[in-house]
Amino acid sequence: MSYGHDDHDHGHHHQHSHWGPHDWEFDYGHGVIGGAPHNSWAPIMIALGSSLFLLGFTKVFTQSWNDANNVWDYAIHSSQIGTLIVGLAVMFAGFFVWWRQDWSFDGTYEPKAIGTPFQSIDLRKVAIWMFLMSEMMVFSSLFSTYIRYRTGFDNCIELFETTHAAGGVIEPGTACWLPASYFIAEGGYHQENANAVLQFMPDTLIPGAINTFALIISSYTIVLALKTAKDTSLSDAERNSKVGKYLLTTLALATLFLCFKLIEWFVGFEIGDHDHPIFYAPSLMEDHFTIHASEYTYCHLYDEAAHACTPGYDAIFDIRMSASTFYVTTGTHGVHVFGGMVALAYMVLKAFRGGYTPQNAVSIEYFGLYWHFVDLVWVLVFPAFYLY
Amino acid sequence: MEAGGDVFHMLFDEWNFWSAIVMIIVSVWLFHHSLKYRAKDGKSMGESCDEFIPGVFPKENDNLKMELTWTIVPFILIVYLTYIAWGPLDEMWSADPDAHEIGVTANQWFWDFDCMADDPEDAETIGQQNVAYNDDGEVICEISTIDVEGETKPLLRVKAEQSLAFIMTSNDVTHAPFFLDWGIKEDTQPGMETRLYYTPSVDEVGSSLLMCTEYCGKQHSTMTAVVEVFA
Amino acid sequence: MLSIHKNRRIITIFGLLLVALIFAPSAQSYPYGVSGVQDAGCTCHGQSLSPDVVPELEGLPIELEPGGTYLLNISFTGGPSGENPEALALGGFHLWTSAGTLANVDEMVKINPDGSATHNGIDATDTGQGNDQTEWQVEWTAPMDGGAKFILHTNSVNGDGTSGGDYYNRLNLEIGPQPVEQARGLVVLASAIFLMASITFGTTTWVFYRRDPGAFAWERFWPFLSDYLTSTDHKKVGTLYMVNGLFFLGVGGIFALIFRLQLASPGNDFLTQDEYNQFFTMHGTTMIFLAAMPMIAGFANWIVPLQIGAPDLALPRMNALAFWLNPAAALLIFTGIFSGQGADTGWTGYAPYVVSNTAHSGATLWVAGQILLVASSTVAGINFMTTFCTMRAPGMGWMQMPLFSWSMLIATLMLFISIPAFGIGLIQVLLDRTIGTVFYEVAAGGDPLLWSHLFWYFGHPEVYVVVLPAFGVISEVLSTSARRTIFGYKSMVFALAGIGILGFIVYGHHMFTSGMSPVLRFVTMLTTMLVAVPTGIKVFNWLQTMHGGSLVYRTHTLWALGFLVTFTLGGISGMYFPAVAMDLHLHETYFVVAHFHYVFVGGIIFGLYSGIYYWFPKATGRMMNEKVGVIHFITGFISYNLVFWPMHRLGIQGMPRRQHTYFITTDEYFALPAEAADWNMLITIAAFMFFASNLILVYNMVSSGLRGQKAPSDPWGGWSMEWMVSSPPPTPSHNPSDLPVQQFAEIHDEGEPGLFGRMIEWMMIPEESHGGEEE
Amino acid sequence: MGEHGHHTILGFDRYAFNFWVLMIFTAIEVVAVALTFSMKGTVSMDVVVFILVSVGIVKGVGISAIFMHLQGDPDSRVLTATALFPVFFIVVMILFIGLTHPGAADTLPDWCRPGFYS
Repeated sequence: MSYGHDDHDHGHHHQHSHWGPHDWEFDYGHGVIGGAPHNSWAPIMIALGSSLFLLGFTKVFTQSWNDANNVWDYAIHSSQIGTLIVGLAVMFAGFFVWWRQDWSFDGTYEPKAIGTPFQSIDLRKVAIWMFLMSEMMVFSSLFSTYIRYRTGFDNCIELFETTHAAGGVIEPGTACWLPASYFIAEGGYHQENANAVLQFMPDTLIPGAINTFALIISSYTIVLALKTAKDTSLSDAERNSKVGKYLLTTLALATLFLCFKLIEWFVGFEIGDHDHPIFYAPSLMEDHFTIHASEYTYCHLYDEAAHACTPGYDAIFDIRMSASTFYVTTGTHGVHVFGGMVALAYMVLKAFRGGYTPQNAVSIEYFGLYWHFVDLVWVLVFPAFYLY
Repeated sequence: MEAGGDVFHMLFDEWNFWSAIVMIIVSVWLFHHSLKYRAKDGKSMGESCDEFIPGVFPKENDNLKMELTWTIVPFILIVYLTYIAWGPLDEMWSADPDAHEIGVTANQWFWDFDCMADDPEDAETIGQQNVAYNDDGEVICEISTIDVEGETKPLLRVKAEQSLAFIMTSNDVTHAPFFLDWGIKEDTQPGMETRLYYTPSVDEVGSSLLMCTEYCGKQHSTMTAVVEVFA
Repeated sequence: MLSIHKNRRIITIFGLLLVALIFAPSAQSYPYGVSGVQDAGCTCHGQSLSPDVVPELEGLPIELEPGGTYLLNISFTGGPSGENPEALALGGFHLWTSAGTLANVDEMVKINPDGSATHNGIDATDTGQGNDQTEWQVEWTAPMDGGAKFILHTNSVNGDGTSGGDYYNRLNLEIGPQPVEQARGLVVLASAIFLMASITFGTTTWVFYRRDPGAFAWERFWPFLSDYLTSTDHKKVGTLYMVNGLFFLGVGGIFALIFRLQLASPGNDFLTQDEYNQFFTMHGTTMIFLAAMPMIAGFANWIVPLQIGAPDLALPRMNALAFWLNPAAALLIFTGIFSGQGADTGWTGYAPYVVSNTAHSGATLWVAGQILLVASSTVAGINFMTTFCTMRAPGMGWMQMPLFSWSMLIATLMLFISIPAFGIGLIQVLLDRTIGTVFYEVAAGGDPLLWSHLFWYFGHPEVYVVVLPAFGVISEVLSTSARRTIFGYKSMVFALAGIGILGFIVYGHHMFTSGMSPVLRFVTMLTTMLVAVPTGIKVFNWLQTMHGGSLVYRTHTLWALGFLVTFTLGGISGMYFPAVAMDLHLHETYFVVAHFHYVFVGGIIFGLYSGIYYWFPKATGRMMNEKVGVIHFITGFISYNLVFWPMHRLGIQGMPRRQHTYFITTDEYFALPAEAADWNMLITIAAFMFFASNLILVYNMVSSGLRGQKAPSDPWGGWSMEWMVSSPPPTPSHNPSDLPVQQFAEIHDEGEPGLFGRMIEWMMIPEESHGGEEE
Repeated sequence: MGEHGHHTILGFDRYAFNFWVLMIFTAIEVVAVALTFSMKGTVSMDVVVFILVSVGIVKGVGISAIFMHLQGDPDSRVLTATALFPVFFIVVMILFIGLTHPGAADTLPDWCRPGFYS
């Protein structure tokens, strides 16, 4: 209830379009340009959109309690997808408004820090670093959960070996930790028929490795995009196209990363016909490494001839915990890659439209910081989840 | 009977004493300063007031000696109090090898005690009746039922002077038995075993209500039992 | 001005969204809820109730004999049942009784967990399972005293295996003396919140009208409102935060009043256990997340840019996004409360209860709502940290920032570092409850302590985040009222930093009895003892500030002195918990409730009230009414202490918290002494008085906001930069082209910086020359 | 930041150098693990863990120092300080939450007990 007199008609004097210019170029008249409020529908749309999205998410995945065998029945009620789609639509409309207002920004008024210690550093660069500090805490929480559970559980393979050696019987459904690296780095129990060119490496590890290389190359192309954007020796047209192309390669590599990850999870890779494939990496779903795998039949010794597990060398384990931590941690990283892709799409458009002049190149650096951070997280997640 | 065991009351009196001292110091200091340095007519400036001008960082007003004193003195008090609080930890957390184990299993909204009789044939396992004896044949732990506000609840009877080790777990969610008269409680975590060691003394003879003190759902408040210490 | 052309586009967008929402099939509403269907509780196959289905319930006596058992025959006639010869099923029934117990005599009937009886047909195609007949038998034992109410639903099924074409009807029966019809807790809550919403909307319209009644026109109301909905100005967003915070303070207060009625006397049954559990959960969540944090964000938004000489916050639109995520989250947090299925997990939402099937279904959306709050706090954190680090006025070094800004800086830093842990815990619970991950599924090896750790890693810094701004307000108010610089500015800043660091390593004291590893219990016992020292330094510095000053008694000074008394009491009662031996008795009792209400209400709410009275003239340009303010203080302070001081005594006597009823000593067992019932009655009465006294503040703000006398730009004679600009401040607050330069009353030449100073210099001052050494 | 002077390492352009370092180390990592699993039992897991950890640290320092301009820029020192600020809180989180699973330690070590000293 601000009771001041209704300050002067809040019209924007010379503003050419409702959607721009950027926040920070607000003309108070008599030549004073500065950062000032500029009404935007984006915040309220993004907020309501995310609220509707979460409402929709919980409706789609409502689970019911199965009284008979005392367990949750997980179901996907795809009929309830309506609210979720509306939520995403409103949220995306909010982002659209947000970026439309940023579209015309050409770096003329890049705010700089006033006070020490960040003297004359770009203000939005400090903002990105604050955001990365918060992201560090997000991923360290995920890692703490992973370390706590991994050190708390005993490894399924060792458990099987010790009880088998001692002649004991493993009670079906015991909870133990079967790391994702058993399926990926070791290729699971049917490793023999993976006749990769490299012989010593199972096919299942190759998509993960390609993903890691893809992210590193995309980090490099972002750096090159930044260098070319700052390169004053190039002509505008040439620079726009080169920066655009570098950003496009980064976007392509990021899409490749996400596609490989989703294929690795759900679909699986198979080249050549089924019985003697040239390249065969079954998906984790196919290997039954899922968050609902409470009765996973682990096969310690696979009898190649009989195409079955040698009797007495199999056990039924509950490996849902290792699956949950794997999917949630790599999934959160995947969401961050997806977020980067959405921003990259906007930047590619802006680059080809000539938005990134040497004066405005610094906003590529802001995205570069975020992207290198996402790559840095993958540098830690990849060995922890895929290789160990 | 009084809520809280002797360890609690020993510490509680100590804490009350020091809290009273700190509160007296603060109150006297507060009322003296807020009354003595009152602005007489709301406008006059005291002799050592500072001139405030908007936008001008005022003169410094600190005295290192005083600030050091009210950092060091509370620190010393804290160290002393920590030392006292450290004492009872030993007997609270050390497992007494010849303590008699009593199993406490919490379920959603009822308690399930088990006297873990030393040799099984002694324990007549007819319904709730579960008794344990010590070496010279005296009953040291017995379970039966009692009526609490219209509902039948389990009654755990233990012998005074008998050192007890409660082995606690839960079948569904977190609960926590609160032995009101002994002043101790510990959560029963599902999938985990937590322990409580206590030896009821002779003057704790009598029965007290055991309540659930970790929120566990709908009937969290009526999930009670009665613990009776007999001579 | 938004032209009509643009208006139409926005109206079409929102119209489209509403239509889409209507078509999106809405959540299936649970049978029990505000509409009183709770007693019937049957989602019958048929959608339509038809009079030609006639349910009958025979076997009830005329004269009810307490405790007697009766054999009841349930049957129905009419409807499509029996017409089609090879019907798979003929019908079903659902019988609910308000008292006594139902038991089945044959396996054609089954008893549900809530005591009601239904036919034993698993699904429609099941034959010989109790749903292929039209009469059933059930045994009912009468209660020992009072009568009972029966609600019978019978469903006549055409047996085609689908739910179409079936009809049902309902029969109400009463026997014996009926208890007087009570107002149901949910109905009271719904009407109270509806009242609060209409008051807020009514006040907004009335304020808009009173601003200049002459120019009042409904078309100009939308631009006034849309200016706020789309505003990114830190002052308007600050006002939105304050309105949001005060509104939810009222709603949280209503939750408290309703369950205080329930606790007024032992064995009370004004609220059912389910309703009580929902109310104390919603009271906690609303008060901390939707009342205290938004009010603090409101102060931060209003005062921080003005105090550090910045035109606005670093990222204005992110600022608005951070605010709008709060009401969006409130929508989700409150879903389910009216359907009787709101979250009932306590504000801490301990696993595995929060992921168990016995928890209410509303808990999923309650968790989803809190994830939005985590997003809002992260965005606000980024915004404020950047503003503090980069946009301080020229000449204002770190050690020249006013103490309110310092407290906001440390509070934002703590919130911003600790909240991702809470966010990850919430996401784990949300995924456990929706797609079926097993983070807290005990059967799959889930560890309930992981949630406690993640929650309290955030929880304890959170309570410091909420109390530090109140410290900042008190430092400003006491220094200006006593007309003396704050005593020991440097030690105050280092005390804030000390609280900031220690706040992260003490959270274990919430989990002393939870089976956490003993090493951690021992470590956190030591660090929790230590955390009292910095807070003690601050309290002593405040007291010494008044030395030699000339204390000007205004309402904000009264509230500040009130704060000193209550917060010190709260801090001292908090020191009882680090001693683990004492914590084993005091944990989860009303002593804990007393402690944190003394620190929350006595600390934060009193501090924020002092801030409201102190900065209201600056924000609105109108002085507040001092007389009404003093009345508000006196009634508030007295009723506050009456409510929360007796809780210490109840806690020592062992009254557990979060319990629907409490037990008084009888001759069979020792429990709470008889006096506990009287203390609880006193607490309930005083709680109503405290709620009323808060309404005085609302009246004072609204009336003096419109008719208060004009306020000068520096009404109280403060020194910090917000008193340099006019009140209400212009937009942008400080002109970006000539920002105010920080002056100094006394120039003390900084000697050659010592080792520590040189290290800070090396790190903090960017190297000018680019020819940096080759690596 | 088209600064001159120190944007080369060992003669190569620093970004290209860093890029190739990252590529090579990732290859080492993947090959090491693949070899260990395919020749079961010959190489113990601790060697693999050691390789993974050391390669991870090298790659992490490489990315943050060079790609994220935390080294060699006028503002890099204060940004390094900002980047390293949460390390204290991360260490506290890893110690308090990561390494204290229920079975880890269920009794207080003797030197923590008053009985030990009296």
